[in-house]
Amino acid sequence: MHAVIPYATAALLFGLGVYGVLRRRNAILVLMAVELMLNAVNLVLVTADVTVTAALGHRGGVFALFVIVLAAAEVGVGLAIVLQFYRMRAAVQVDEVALHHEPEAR
Amino acid sequence: MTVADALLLALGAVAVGSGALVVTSTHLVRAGLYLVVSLGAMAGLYLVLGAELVAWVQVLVYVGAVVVLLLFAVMLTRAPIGPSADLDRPAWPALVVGGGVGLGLAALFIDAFRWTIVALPVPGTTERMGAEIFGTWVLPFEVLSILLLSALVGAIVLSRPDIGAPKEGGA
Amino acid sequence: MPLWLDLLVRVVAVVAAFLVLPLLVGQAEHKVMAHMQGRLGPMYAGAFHGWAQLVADGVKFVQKEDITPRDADRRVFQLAPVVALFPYLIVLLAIPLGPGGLVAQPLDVGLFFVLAVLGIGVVAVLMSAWASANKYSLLGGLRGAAQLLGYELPLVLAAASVAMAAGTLSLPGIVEAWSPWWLLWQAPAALVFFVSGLAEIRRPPFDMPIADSELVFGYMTEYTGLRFAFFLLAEYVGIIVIAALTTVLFLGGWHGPAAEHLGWLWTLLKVFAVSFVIIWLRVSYPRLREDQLQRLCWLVLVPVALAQLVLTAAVKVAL
Amino acid sequence: MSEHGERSAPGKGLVNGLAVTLKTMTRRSTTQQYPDVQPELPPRSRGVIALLEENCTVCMLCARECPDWCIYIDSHKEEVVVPGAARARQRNVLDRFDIDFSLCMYCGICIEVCPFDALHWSPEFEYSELDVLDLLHDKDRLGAWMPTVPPPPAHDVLGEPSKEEATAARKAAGPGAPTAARTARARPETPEPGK
Repeated sequence: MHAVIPYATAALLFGLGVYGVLRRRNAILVLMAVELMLNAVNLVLVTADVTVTAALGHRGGVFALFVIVLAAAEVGVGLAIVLQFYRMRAAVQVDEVALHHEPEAR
Repeated sequence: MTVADALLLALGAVAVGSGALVVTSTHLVRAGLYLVVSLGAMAGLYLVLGAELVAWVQVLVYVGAVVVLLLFAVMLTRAPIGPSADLDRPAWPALVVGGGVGLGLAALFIDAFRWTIVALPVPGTTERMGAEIFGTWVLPFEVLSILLLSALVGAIVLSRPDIGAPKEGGA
Repeated sequence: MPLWLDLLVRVVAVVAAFLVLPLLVGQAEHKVMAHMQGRLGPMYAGAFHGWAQLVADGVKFVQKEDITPRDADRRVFQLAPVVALFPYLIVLLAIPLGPGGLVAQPLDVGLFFVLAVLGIGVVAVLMSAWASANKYSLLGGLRGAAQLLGYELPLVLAAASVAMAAGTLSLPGIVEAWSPWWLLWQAPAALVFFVSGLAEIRRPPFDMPIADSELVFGYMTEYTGLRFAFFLLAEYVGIIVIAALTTVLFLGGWHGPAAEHLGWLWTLLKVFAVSFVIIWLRVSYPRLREDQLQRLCWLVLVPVALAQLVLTAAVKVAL
Repeated sequence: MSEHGERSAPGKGLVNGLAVTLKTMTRRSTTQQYPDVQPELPPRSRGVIALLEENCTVCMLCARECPDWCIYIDSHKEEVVVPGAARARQRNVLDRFDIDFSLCMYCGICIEVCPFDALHWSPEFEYSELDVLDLLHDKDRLGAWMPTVPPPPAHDVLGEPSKEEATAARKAAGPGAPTAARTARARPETPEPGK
């Protein structure tokens, strides 16, 4: 097996994730792009499990599991925030979030 | 070029291709569905790489729960059928940064590994991983469960309808 | 036996089971439901007591026009029934039929695999719901997704209990480790698993997502012909899968007199018995309201499953 | 399962529900296999209305009483010369007697009011048509139903006798006889002063 294939895949996916985070305005789409990045990292971890076993033991898979769990938690909280924001402002565009105090937007 | 290589290439292509569609599609829900495909292909990659447990956890948590939550949220907010015009910001900065990061990392990895050929692990990594989690990593595991619990509580608190609702509308 | 022949036999066996068992269950449902309501059910198709009714239904579905609504997202709409059907087909691979490796694909993490793949079904629900461009579909789909996500938790917890008791995630391994007194010990888990399994396949009384008196037919409203038949088939394969999983996890799979030779028969018998109970419940109980449905999940099933986990752990440590 | 209300044993209702369906399953089903097996209809089933043309005197009572006016009658008068009589007698001859079964609501009033028993209930019910106009049965078709009319069921032994019977009995007994109800049939349980 050529180790470079999964690594390159992971790198490209990470790049796509970065692109998505910067490009998208819709908060949920931003979250999706974040998921892509997290998965790219997972792929690196799992591949490292196979390719650099000597240095790593079998910790890559364990870390990947942890990352998945963290991602689940992140999505749960993130979506709760997005939905709450949508309920307040009826919008999910990240660049419309007013960071300064707004006197009653509605 | 072995069978494993071919599988990795094919699945990687699927993952990257649908990943690209996730970040470029103008259809909100379709972006989520492409994410399913991408994550599924990645589960396939994990399987080829011998990490069964991670693969099935990926399917269970990501495809079964995370993406569903995302789709759910998309449908609860605003999901027209057909393309939406206002999804994207100007592409240039994102393209430069994203492309730079992706290609740069890829170049780094390719340079590091070249044509190294690695033997695939024997099946049955699940047992090793279990031993690993409940041996060396048991404390982080417990901390993680507490984190999950707090995330759960946080999500519930955040999505309580009586917080932040307009005063006159009630809950 | 050469590898490819072995593989072919296994695949053919699974596909055959996939095609035949749902028909049997469907026909049984027709007749059992009819007799429980004081009717006769289908009597004409085929010579004897309407045995060919489902074949006739299949022919009818094939002949019907395949309609895609104009405003629908065509590709997603057309893909959804396949996505609904696919996980169940995959799951059948891992279900052991008898002792001595009578299983299409023995897996170390079989239980995990089964639960993971079953979770994919919810994507199909959301796909069909959204792509139909119909508000009833969307409502039904959102209900369905909420229900599936909610009930997956007690399902997994109950399965975790029995996996803990057996000390393995492999399905044949669980059956090996099973002994009759587990019927008592794991009874709450069995109940929780069965009930949340029912909810997972959206059978009455948990058919809120397709509540026909308020949502037309939920996320299946816009489907016709073969695609609709796929959804129906998915439901019946779902019955088989849930019944088989309940059998394997809690009812001891192939255990029974002369298990060495007749193991597969015991498994099938138990699967059909559980399927009968599923049909029976459909006839007996009214549909749960959405809030009752969620309350049952979070306030009854999840706590019971957690308590069962504690009990299992306690017994396991005590032994 | 989550809400038992104030019932005594939790889950009792659930078990009862299961018991009901299971019990029903073991019983014979009530479905009749109609086209294969003809149903056993009770006497006086209201299937179709049959006409005994000879009895009809064109009195028009049925047509007038019909709530939705679905009986159409045409007739003409004919002179019948009776030998020996002073003059020819007039007689109504039926030209047309139609019942429109697309309007009929099977109330049976026409049959009740017919003074000469020209109309009868027949239990035949298989006369659906592809065209609603064909549901207008003329007098031949109505007459054709006549052989399907079953004989009237026997009187209830304990029931009150019909008016005709009672009158006939009173006449036979002569004046001063007890009331009709007592004489028509023997009633063992009531003491009968007349005998």
